[in-house]
Amino acid sequence: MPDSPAMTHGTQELANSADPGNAANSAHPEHPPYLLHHFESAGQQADAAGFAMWLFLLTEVMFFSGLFTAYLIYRNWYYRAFVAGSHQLSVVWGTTNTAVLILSSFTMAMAVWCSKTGRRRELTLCLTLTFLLGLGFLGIKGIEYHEKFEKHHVPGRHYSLQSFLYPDSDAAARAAGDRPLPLDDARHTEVYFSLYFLMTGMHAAHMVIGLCILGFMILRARAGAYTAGHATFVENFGLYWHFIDIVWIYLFALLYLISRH
Amino acid sequence: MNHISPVIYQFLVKRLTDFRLFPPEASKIAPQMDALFFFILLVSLVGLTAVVLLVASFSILYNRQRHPVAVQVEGSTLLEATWTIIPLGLFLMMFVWGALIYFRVYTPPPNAMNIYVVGKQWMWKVEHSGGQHEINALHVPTGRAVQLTLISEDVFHSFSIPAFRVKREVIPGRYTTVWFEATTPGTYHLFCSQYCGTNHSQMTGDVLVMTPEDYRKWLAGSTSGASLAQNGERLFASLSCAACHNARPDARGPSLANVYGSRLTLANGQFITVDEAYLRQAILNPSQHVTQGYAPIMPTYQGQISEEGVIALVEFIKHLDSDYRIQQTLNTTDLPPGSEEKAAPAGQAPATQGRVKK
Amino acid sequence: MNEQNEGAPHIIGPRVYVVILFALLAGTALTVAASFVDLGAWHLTPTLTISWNPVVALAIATSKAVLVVLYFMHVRYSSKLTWLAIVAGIFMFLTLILMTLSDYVSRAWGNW
Amino acid sequence: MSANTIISLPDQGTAGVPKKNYLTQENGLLSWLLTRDHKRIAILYLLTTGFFFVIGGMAAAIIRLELLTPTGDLVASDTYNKLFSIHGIIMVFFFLVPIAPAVLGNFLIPMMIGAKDVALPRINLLSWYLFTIGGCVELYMMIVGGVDTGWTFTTPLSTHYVNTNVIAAAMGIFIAGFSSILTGLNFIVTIHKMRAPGMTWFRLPLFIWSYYGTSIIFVLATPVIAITMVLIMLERVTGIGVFDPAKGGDPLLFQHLFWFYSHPAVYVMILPGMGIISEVISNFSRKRVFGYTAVAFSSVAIAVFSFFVWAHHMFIMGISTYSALVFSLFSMLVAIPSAIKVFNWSATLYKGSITFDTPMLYAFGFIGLFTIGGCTGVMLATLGVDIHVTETYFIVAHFHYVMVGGMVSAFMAGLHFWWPKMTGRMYPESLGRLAAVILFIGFNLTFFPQFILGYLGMPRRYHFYPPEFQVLNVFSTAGASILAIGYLLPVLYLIWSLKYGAIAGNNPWQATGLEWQTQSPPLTENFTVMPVMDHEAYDYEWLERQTLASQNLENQSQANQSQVRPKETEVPRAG
Repeated sequence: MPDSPAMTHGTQELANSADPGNAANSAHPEHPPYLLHHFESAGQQADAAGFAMWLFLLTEVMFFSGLFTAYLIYRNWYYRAFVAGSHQLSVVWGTTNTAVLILSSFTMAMAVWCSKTGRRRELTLCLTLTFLLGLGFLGIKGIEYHEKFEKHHVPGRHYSLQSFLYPDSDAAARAAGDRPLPLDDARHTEVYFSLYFLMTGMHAAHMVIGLCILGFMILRARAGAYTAGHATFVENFGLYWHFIDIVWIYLFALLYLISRH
Repeated sequence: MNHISPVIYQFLVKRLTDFRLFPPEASKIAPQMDALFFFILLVSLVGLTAVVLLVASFSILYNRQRHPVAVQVEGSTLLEATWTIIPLGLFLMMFVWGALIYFRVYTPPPNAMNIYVVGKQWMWKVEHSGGQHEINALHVPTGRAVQLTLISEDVFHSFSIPAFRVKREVIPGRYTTVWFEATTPGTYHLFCSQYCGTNHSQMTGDVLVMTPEDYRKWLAGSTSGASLAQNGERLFASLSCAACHNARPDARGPSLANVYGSRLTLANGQFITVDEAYLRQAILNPSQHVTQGYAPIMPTYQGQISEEGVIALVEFIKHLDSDYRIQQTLNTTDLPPGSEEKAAPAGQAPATQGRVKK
Repeated sequence: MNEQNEGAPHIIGPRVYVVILFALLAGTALTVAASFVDLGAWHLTPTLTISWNPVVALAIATSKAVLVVLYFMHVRYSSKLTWLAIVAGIFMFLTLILMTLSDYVSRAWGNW
Repeated sequence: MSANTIISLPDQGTAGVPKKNYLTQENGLLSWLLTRDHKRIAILYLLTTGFFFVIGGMAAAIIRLELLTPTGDLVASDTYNKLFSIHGIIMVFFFLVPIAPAVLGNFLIPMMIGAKDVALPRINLLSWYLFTIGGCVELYMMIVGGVDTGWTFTTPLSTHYVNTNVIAAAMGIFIAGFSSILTGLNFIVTIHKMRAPGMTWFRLPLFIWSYYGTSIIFVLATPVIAITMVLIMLERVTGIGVFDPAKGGDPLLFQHLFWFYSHPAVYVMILPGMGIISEVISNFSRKRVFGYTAVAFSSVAIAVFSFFVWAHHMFIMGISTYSALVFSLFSMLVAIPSAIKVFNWSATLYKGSITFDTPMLYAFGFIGLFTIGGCTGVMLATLGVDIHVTETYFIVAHFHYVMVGGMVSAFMAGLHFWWPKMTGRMYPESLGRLAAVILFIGFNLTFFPQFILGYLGMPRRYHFYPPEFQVLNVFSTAGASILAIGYLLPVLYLIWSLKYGAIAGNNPWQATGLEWQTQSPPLTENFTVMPVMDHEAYDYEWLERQTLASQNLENQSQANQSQVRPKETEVPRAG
């Protein structure tokens, strides 16, 4: 979880700008309790927080773009290795996970709506559902990782070429109708799995951070923090969550579905 | 003087004698590159002088004592356009000029003699096609285009000869090339200019430029017995390459005679021109480069042959001009030593085929 | 200058969200289905072939992403500044990828 | 609300620095460590970057001493390599990148646009902590043995061939990278959302424009170095093969990703300097910057174009020659906005009323050094010449001219210019001028010989070198010792001035920026009354009118004490 410090705190700030506890203690009607001292109006504050979140997502795009560049180059160089590597992934798990993440995105969008319309109980429900779906996603990811670990498909010293040199010995490769790869091609599957673990790992790290914040949000939502007319934090977290969803949509297409025909 | 201070004495006498401000121009490209450099230098000096003159004269004319109240001037589109377009024009000129030289330096002429350079931490290994090996030294003749084919065994290095104004990164896993034509006999510096680890600064050597006469003598005197191509032939035989690349009608691999320089159709329908880089890739990553009509059955030789071995093989295949020679290797797994013509003028591409053919 | 869209916050209702959810799920099904069909390739030049499968997969992924951005992330009703940020992001993303690829594509050493 | 509510006169007569200001508002270490005040955070940054500058500078001093002789007499090769690696890493990531944005930007951006603080003050503090943590990781790296990859971390050297603390070094850069990202993000949001009424985009000081460009680079480029550092760390730890040629990876991909950040980062190191110079030149020639719009747009143009030129660091590295063409062309184009700026600064002096205070001398130094740095940059961007001069001392001289000659001169100009605002006290003027001259001379003596060395072919990062290069190296080392005095002197007199400097007053330079229309040092909230911008930037006539009006009113009100002052003429004074 390399970018966790910035991530958590980064979103924390946006959280705190919505945090009534830290706000200026002004009783003036034009000064809602959540308005920080240096802003002129709540609108300005929400605008600034929203824009900051978008800029943060911009940096996230650039963060992933390095990996996508690497992916694109090596996929073109080592296409056969990438195909064989992707055949080791389970489309069923992948599709399930995509659906799970899309559903969680939906519940998150609903949560934002609940927050904006002041429905506290529904908000808590939506956030909890999002949390559970996110956990489910990570669980499935864990199962997939475990499988790779068992088959020695984790790049590094224990990496095994068995499934690619002798596809008949491997159920997944047999099912996909793989033919044995020559040694040099088979070696390049390690590049595929490096990228697979990097990209899904970075994505999972973002999920974990998101789940931590979600847990915190559920507690605060139960206390009614986000249904009192100030939905900025839920909204901004929603942006983050949807961004994770979008990254996965691409990862799914690029890593799982390289060539199934 | 010596008794005053040995350090100062040494500094003054020894260092100042070989003190220079400009490197020697010892290759054909050097004056061309210097011309461009001086052009940019001139433009820069004019620009710098203009700026300095403007700043200085305004500072004198409009200082507070002389000019107590500033006159507000908003700006001028005409002036902005002037100092956008003039630099733009100059920069484009430099760009085109520079690009021409760049392409010249990195596009070897077809008749260049080839010398292989292998970089490793922290030495240069030079291989002439006549089989002459050198460490941290490079002998080249004047008046001949010399192409260097460079590869690294470990990390990035950079092969730099300041007197020739050429430099090329030496990369692991890939051939890079650079060429020059030396003009002035002498000894010049050879540097590794890409930081490559602890003894980076000792990865240096000498480039010895000789007259063609001297060079021929040197070649004759320092050959190691077998030419690169002959070493390659031996490797070719011992690796049993000819088991498949035997040019028979039922061969499992394509015939390699005259393959160098030809245009191949690959299994994926792409075309490729066979050069040293391709040959190297085809040995180490064969399944990436399967020739059309053949199955991807060739094993990879990565980790089995050293870079020098690959160079020898490449050199052998390069100079292979008949199927006969390959079939010979099926019978002779080893060559009788001393049977080859020593001191064959290395790099003369057409002539070397004769060498291989005996 | 401060783009404030607080005056009339456009709240997208659950109905839209449900529609988008099903569109996304349908897109997922479609992209999986498409990957099991060989869609052929387009031989542009002897050295350049574009196979349709990844193109279709990326097109579907992109339309899914666009739906998420426009509706789940409310960008359809957001200020110009948000649009600008997104465009800048996509632009730099493509700059990194395309300009790096410009090197790899035109390298003459045969891996492409 | 009229604008003259925010005007106050230089009150040289009143003795003492205002009692109530951001420095004295709260006391105690905790009030500093938990502050959200952008000005205090700027001071924190000043202290930390200053600390790292000392470390980097000491490494440089040993390197220069070592290079006095052509053989390695002073330190072993291994140590030498660690020294220049540490010098590079510290100076680039922990001094040059944060110095101008994080110190002067943090201090000035909110005040210049008339805001009470940056948009996200807590994030601002967080980014200082991330920076400090990153710096501590680097310190740890140095203590446990250093790193010898150079600041460029060339693969596969850094991933497979050295056994020094690459992971710690990369981790420090990774963490500090997030500090840059958050700072840039904060500035962009602040500039977009926090401007005072009337502060339209084209009334912004040019300082803000150049910091806006800087922030764009921070936000868009830094994440790429973050992921690259992650890849380096993972490649070392787990042995994945993304950059390892032995496993089929391409080490040039690392170069692409690394320079995608590190080239724009070079503009992070010069753009803020350009903003500072615009302010200083305008102020000390009492003139609006010539061609405001052109200078403003050239800042953004530099920021945008800087993303299309990165592969000019790789011309000889075996990238495609055709691709090199594209990158060279863009590199030529990025030089144009810089040329525009230099000419506009020169033209600003025309018909001005110029004084030669310390900041102005530094600014002149900047123009000269930056022009040399820029011209040699064009040589490096030219494909043919680059082959010969890249990877030599020529390039070392070039980027020191831009980054040290340019940026540090600019930073010194800015530090002197805003020192009265930051501390309420003036620095000693004559010493200041002396230091500026020493810096300029010392700098040229140090780095000009390196151009010649480079053209002679002396490669960079050489511990041993052929003896014929010794003379020039001796010159360079001699210059470095003068340069060291040029750095040391300001440190001494600036510290001295904290206690003994003359009282500055609100606006000692009679400058027009909003930051000068409040007390010095400012209050925590910057302004007592929300400022309104009703004039263009650098409108010195406006300032004169205001001064005159206030003086008249003051005289009037002194004449009839009994009369109640009209509300608009209230002068916010120190509490």
